[in-house]
Amino acid sequence: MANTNNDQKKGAVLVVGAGVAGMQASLDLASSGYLVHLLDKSPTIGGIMSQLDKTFPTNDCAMCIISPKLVEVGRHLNIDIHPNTEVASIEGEAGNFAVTVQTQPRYIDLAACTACGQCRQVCPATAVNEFNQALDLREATYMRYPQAIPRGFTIDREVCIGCGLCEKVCLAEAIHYDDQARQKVLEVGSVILAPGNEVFDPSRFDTYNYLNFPNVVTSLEFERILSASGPYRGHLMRPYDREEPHKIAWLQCVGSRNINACDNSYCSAVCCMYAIKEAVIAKEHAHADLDTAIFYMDMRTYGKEFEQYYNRAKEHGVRFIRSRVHSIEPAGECDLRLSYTNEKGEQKEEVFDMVVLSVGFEVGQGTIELAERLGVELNEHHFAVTDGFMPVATSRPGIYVCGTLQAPKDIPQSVMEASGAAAGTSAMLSEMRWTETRTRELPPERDVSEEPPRIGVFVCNCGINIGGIVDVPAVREYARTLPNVVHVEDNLFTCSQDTQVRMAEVIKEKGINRMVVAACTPLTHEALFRETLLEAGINKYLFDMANIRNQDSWVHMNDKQKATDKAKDLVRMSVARAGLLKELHEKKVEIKQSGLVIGGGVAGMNAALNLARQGFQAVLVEKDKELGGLARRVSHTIENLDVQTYLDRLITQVKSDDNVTVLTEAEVVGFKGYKGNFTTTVQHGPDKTEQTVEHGVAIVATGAHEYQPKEFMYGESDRVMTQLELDKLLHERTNGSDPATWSNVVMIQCVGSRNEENPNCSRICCQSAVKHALQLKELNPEMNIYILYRDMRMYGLLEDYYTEARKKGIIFSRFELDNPPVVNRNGEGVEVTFHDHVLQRPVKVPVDAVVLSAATLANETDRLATHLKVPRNAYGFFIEAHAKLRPVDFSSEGIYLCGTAHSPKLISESITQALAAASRAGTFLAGKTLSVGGAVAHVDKTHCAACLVCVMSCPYGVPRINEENVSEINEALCQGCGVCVSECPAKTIQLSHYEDDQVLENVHALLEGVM
Amino acid sequence: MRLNYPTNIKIVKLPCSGRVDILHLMKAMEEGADGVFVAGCLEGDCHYQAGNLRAKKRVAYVKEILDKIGVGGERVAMYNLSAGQGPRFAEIAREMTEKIKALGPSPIRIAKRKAAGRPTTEEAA
Amino acid sequence: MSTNNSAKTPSKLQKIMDAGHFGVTSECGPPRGADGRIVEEKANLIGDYVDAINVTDNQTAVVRLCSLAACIRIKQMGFEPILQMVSRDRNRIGMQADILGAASFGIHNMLCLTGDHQSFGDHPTAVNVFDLDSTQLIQTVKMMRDEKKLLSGFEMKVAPEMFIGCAANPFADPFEIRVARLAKKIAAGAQFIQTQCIYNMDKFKLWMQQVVDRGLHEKAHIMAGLTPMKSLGMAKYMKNKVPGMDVPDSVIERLAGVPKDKQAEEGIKMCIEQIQELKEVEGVRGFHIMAIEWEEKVPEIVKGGGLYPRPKVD
Amino acid sequence: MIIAKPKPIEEIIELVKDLKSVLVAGCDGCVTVCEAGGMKEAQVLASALRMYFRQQGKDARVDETSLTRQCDRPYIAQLDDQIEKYDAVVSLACGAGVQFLAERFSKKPIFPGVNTCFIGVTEQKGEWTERCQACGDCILATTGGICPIARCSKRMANGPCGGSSSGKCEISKETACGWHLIYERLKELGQLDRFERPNDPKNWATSRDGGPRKIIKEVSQV
Repeated sequence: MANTNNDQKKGAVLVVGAGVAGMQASLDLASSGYLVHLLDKSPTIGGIMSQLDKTFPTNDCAMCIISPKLVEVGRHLNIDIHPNTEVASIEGEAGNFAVTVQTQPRYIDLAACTACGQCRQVCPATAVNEFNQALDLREATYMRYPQAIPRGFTIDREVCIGCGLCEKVCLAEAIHYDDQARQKVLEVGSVILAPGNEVFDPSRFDTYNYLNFPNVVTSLEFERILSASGPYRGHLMRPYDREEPHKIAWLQCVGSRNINACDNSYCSAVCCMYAIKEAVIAKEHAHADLDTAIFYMDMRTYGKEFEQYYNRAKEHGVRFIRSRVHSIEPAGECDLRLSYTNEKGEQKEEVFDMVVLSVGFEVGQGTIELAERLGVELNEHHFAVTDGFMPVATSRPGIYVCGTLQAPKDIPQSVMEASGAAAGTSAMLSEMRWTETRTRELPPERDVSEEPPRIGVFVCNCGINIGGIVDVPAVREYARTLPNVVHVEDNLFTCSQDTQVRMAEVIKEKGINRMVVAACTPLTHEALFRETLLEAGINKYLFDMANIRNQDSWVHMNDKQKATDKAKDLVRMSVARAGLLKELHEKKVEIKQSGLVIGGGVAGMNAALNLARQGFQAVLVEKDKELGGLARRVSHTIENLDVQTYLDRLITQVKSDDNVTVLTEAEVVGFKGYKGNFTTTVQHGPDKTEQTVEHGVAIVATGAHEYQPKEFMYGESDRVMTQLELDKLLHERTNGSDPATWSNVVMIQCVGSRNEENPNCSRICCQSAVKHALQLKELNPEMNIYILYRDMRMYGLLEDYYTEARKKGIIFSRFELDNPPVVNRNGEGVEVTFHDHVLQRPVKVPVDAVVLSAATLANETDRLATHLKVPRNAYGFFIEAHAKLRPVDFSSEGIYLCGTAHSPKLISESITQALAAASRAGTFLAGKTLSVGGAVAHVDKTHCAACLVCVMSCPYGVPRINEENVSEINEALCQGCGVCVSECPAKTIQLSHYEDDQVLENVHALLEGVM
Repeated sequence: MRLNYPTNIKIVKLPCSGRVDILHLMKAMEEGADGVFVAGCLEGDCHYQAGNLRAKKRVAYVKEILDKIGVGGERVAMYNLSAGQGPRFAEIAREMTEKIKALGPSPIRIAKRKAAGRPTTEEAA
Repeated sequence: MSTNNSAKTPSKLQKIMDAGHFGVTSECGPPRGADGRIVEEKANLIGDYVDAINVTDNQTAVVRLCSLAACIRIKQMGFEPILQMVSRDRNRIGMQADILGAASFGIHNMLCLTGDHQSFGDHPTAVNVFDLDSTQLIQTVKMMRDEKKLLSGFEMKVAPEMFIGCAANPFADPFEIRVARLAKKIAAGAQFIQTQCIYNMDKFKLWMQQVVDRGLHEKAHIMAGLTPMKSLGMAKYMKNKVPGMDVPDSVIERLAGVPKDKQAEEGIKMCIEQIQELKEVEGVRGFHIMAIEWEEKVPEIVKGGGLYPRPKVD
Repeated sequence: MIIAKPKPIEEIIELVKDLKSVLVAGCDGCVTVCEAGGMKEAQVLASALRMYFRQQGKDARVDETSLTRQCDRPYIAQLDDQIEKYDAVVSLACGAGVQFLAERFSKKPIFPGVNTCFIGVTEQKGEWTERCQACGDCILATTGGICPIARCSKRMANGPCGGSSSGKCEISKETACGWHLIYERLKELGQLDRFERPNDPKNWATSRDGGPRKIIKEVSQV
C-alpha cells in the first residue's frame, strides 16, 4: 500500500457477501466516511445467521438481534446494496480498484416494489424453499424471509410459468418479465471479502443415509425446525410423520476432522456449541420429556463462557457420549439405530426418533472461483491465506477478508474480523474519508412551538393491502372530523417516491405542523416519513404513525367493518397524541478526535496504531516499564511465526508514529465525561507524574496473565513448570536446562481451568501444549511426550497441528476432572501417574519435566473498572455489550475492549479484536459530532426530592444528583428507555416524545370511542 | 406472518416495557378499558437490560390494587415475547380477548356508560 | 457501684455453695391459670432434693401465674425459692416494687433476666418494656441491697437482701463474646450463674476454661444447666428449633440407638453421666436441673449424680 | 429520613367511601423518597379511588396534589383555597403532616394514607431499614455508632442476649443482631473494653416516655 498514489485513491469500498460479517464491515465503513458497495449473490442480505433459530451462548433469538442490523444496513445513506450480484473481474491495485460486477435479473423493480405481497398471493407456481432448507415450499414470486432487506420481492424464473398474474395485480407496476442481467464497474479503494461458507453436504456419507432417511437432518435444517418462522412454526416435529420426537441424537464432526470420507481435516469450530444449544432449545420446545444425546470426540466449548453453557446443558440432562458414530441404520418404520463403541470399548446400540448431523463448514465452489478471479490465494482447505500478524489481510494488498472464508468461526469472531477488516481498510484510505459519501441537504426547521396544532393525516391504501380490507375513504373522511386536523388525503402508496415529494409540498402549502401517517409499521417506515417532514422544514418528532396494516388490515381481513372501525380508532389515537407532541432538538456535540488505549500489549498497541493510521490521536497507557505485555513471553506462534521480531517491529512503529503518545508505568486514576468527551487522569513514569488526557473514545486492552498453579507440585520442584516457562527454556536453550536433553515429558492440560474455582476454558492452552510438544519433538525426535488432556480443543485450522502431533508419536491421554494425574517426587526427579483410558489402568512415568498448561486469568482491573463504570464477569474479564453482535463494544458507548481483557485468546485473535475495537472507535470518532438528546429523559427540578430513585433504577448509571442537589440526566448518555420516568416517586421526570400526557392522551382517545 | 386476532386489541407504543408506568395501566382501566396487557421482550432479552422485569412487577402491583377495589386484577396481564414471534402475539391477543370476554365489560365502563345514560349490555369491547 | 460480689445474704443456696458444696437447683413453671396448688405439687416433688427452686417469670413470653406469688407459696411451704424476673414486662418502678415485696416475704434469691421477646409468646402484639436489661437489673438489685437505695437514690430503711443470679448461654453466637458478657454481668453484681442446658460438653469445657482463665469462677458460682432428654424427638426438636441450643449429633445418635420405650431412661442416664463429668470440671460450683414438665425425675437425677442428701447449713 | 408505607387501599376506601369529594395530598419530603407518599403515589391512589367510586355508581370527585412539605405551615397553606371543595383529605405525609393538616383545617376530616413506620435509611432501591428511635439522648458514641435501642429487639443496653445466633436476632433470621454488630464494630475500632463496661440504666425522660416533646432553639427565636 506504500506505493499507492493518494491522488488516485478512492473513498469507496466494495464488500462482497452480506452475511453478518459483510454487514458489520459495511456499517463500520459507511459510518466512518466511506461509500460502501455491498454485494450479495442472493436477493437479500443476512446470510446464514438469518436462518438460525437461537444463538449461543446467550440463546438470543437470531432474527431478533440481526434484524435491527438489516434495517440499519438497508437504510444507510452510504451503503449501496447490490443484491443478486457477483464480482466478475477486478483491475487495479490497493487504493484504486475497478471491479466489474454482474447483477442477475430480479424481474421486480426494487425502486417501485413496496413489498406489499400481492404478487406472492396470486403466484400459482411453487418451488422448494431453500431458506427453510427445503423442508417446505415457497411461491415462485417470493421474499426469502419476512424481515428481508432490501424489502422487495424476487421472481424465481426457474419455476415461474410466466402467467402474468403478478404483473396484473401489482399496482406499483414493479414487475418486469423482461429484466436483464447487467454489468457495471465499481471504482473502489479496497475490497473486503465476506462471502461466507457453505455447510457440508452430508449426502456424501452413504453410511449416514441422509438422503434415504427423512428423520436424519442437518443441523441447519434443525435450526429451521426450531425456528418460530420455520416450516413447522417452531413446533418440534420430525420430518417423516410430523410427530414430536422423544429422543434425538446429534452426531458431531460431520464433514469436519475427517480425512477419510471427505477432505476436511479441520475442525469447523462452531458445531459443538450449536449442538448443545439445539439440544437445550429442543428440550425447551418439547411438550414431553425429550432425551437428547450428543455423540462427540472432543467437546470444544472454548469460547467466552461457553464452558458454563456446556455445564448447564449437562445439568439440563443433555447426554454427552464420547464416541464417533459411523453409521445410521433404520429401526422400524422410521426410527434410527446408532451403533457405537463407548470409551470403555463396549459395543452399544441405541434407537433414536431423529438424528441431527452436526455439519461443518466448507468453502463453496463459487467462492473458490471468486478468489481465483480476484487473485487471492487460498490454502489447502480453500480458506484465505492470511498473515498471522495481520489476520484480515489477504495475499493481495488492498483486499481484506473476514468471516468464515478466513477460517471456520462463530458469529462474534466473524463480527470482530469484519470490524478488523474495516479497520485495515480505513487505515489505508483514511485521507479519502467523506470524499464519496452523500449527505442530505435539509431546509431550516420552522419553529412551530407557539402555533396551535395543525395536523395533516395521510391514509395509505398500501396497494390493496390496506385498501382491500379497510374502507380507506371512510377512514379519510372520519379523520377530517377529528380535532386539529387541517388536511386529510389518501394515497395508493404513501411511501412511494412521488408521494413523498408531494407530501412535503402539501405540508408547506397548508401550514401543517404535525403529521399522522396511517399506514404500516414505524419499524420500517418511520424514518422515511420523518425525512419527509424534515424536507418540509418540520421537526421530525412532530410525527405519529397509525399502523392500520400490520395491526389491522393484515390481521383482521375477515371482518372489513371491524377493521375499518379499528382503523378509525387507531387514527383517532394518533391524531390525539400528535396534538401533544413537542419539537425536540438534538444537539450537536463535538467529538474529541482522539482515543485512550489502556494496556500496551499486542492488542493495545495494534488498537493504538490503527487509530493513529486512521488519522486520530492515540494515547497508549501501559502499567509496566516496557510495552509488549504477555506476548513478551511467547517466542513463536504455532505456525512458527517469530513473535519477538514482530513485537519489536510493532513497538518501533508505535513509538515512531506521530499520532501515538506512549505513557509507561502508567495508571488511570480518574475518569469522567461522556462518550466523545472523556477526561482521564493518568499517573505515569517513575515519579507518578499526573497528566490529563482528553479523548473521544477509550479502548480497554488490559490483558491477562498465566495462572500460578497451586497443584501438581508446582513451585516444589524445578522440573514442574508452566507452558510459558517452557517457552522460555525452549527459547534460551541454556546448558543444564536445555529441553533437548530431556527424554520424557508430561504436559497436563486444564490446570486452573474448567474446575470449580474457574469454570472457564482458557482456550489457548491446548494449542500451547501441541505447539511446544512439536517443538520438543523437533529438538529430539526420540523424546517421549505425553499430553494429558480432558478435551483437545484444537479448534478451526489448529486441528491440523493436533493431527501432526499424533502422527509424530506424541501421546494423548485423557483424564477426568475427578481423576486427575498425580505428580510425585521420585528421588531427584519427579514422576507422573495417570489413568490411561485406552489401557484402562494407571500408568506411572518418570519424567524430566512436567509442563502445566496453566489457565489464562484476567489481570487485576478493579479500580479501572470502577473508574470507567464498565462491567466485568465473576472472573474479572470485561463484559461486552452483546456477546454475539457487539463483541468489542461496551454497553456504554464510546468505550471498547479487545485482547485477553475480553477472554483468553491467541495473538492473532487479539490482533483481530484490537483492529475491531479500533474500527468501532474510529467509526465513532469519524462522525466528528454527536447528536444527543431527542427522545431522552429530562428532569423538572422544581419537584425533585433528590431521592436517588432514578439514580438507583437507571440501567446505565446516567442520572446523578448535581451540585444544586437535584437529579440531572445527561442527554448525551441517556438511552431513552424511560425506566427512571416510570419509577420517579415525585413524577418529576419525563421521557420526551413519550411524556405521560402524550401516552395517556393516546389511551384516552382510544377509550373515549368505546364509552 | 399475517395471522388473525380480534380487532379489539389496540396497541399503545412505548420505547420499552420499562416505560410502562403503573399510572398508565391505572388510567387505562379508569378510562374504561376492559383489559390491558403489557407486551415486553422475553425475560433476559430486554434491550434496556431489565425494563421488562420492572414492567412485570408493576403489572403485579396494579393487579393487586384492581383486585382490592373490585375491578379485578385479572384484567391486566404481562406477556413476554420477542419481536420475531408474530404468531405468539396473535395467540396472546386471542387468549387475552377470550379471558376478558369471559369476565365481561369492565365495571368501570358499565358504570360510566350508565352514568352517561347509554346502554350497558354490550359485550366487552 | 461496688464490685464486691461476696455480700452475704440469708440465702441458703449461697451458704451451701460458699461452704464449698455443689449447689443444686431446679425449676418449676407456674400454671397458665389461677390454680396455685400446681405450684405446690411441683415444689413437693423436688423440694427435698434441691437447695432452691427457680420460679420462671412468664417464660417464653407466655402469661402464667406470676413468679412472685408462686415464690411466696413455695417459701410458705418451707422451701427456698429463686425469684426469676424478666425486664420485658415491667419498668424499673414495677420491678423494684416486686423486689421489695419478695424480700418482705423472706425471699432471698433472684435470677435477673431480660426475657424472651414477646413475639414468641401468646401475646405477640403486646408492648415490650425493656426499661432495663438483665445487666442493669442485676445492678439495680445490688444497689438496693448494698447501698440500700432505689434507682432514684431514695434511701430505704430496710433493704432487700438478695443473692443475685443471672443466666449465661455458653453456646450462643458469637462464642468469643460469651465469656466477656459473663464478666460484664459479674461486674454488675451477679453472684451465681445458671447456664443454658448443656449438651455439647466440649464447647462447655472450652467456655469454662476461659471463665477460669479470667478468674470469673472465683467471683461467682457457676451452676451447670442440665435438661434430661425425654425422647429422640425432643432431642431433635432442641437441636433444630430452639435458638441458642447446641445439641451435638452424638447425643441424637445415642438416643436413636435405643428402643423408643427406653429413650427416657437413656436420657436420665446421660444426664447423670454429665453431672459426674462436670463435677470434675474446674469452676463448676453447682447444677441447675431443668426437667421440663418432668419434675418427678429430679430426685432420681440428683441421687444418681451423687448429690443427695443435700447438705445442711445454718 | 422518616420511612412510611402506603396503607392498604381497602383501609382507605373504608375511610372515604361515603364521601363525595376527596383530595389526596402527597408530600414531597421523606415519603417521596421512600416511595410511599409522593406525587406518584398520590396519583395512583387517586386513580384507584376514582375507579372505586365509579364502579359504585357514585360520581365522586377525587383529585391529587403534592405539597413541598406537610410539616411546614406555608406549604400546607397552599391548600387554603381548595380545601372547601373537598369533604376530606387523605394525606400521604407522615403522621406529623397528617396532624398539621388537621390542625389547620379543623373542620375537615384528614385521613392518613400511609403508615409512618420509623426513622431509617435506604438499603437499596425498594428496601429501607430502621436506624433511630429518636430517644432524645444519643449514645452512639459508646456503642460503636450502632444504636442498640433501634437495632436490638429488646433495646438492651448490655447485649447481646442469649438468643443471638449466627449474628442474627432471635426474633427472625432476617434481622441482624444489633449487639453482634456493635461487638464487631467495637472490635474493628479497638474499643472492646467498652463492651465489658456495664451501661447504667438509661434516662428515658428525653424519649417519648417524657411526654410529647418540644425543642426550642433560643437563638433562633426573637
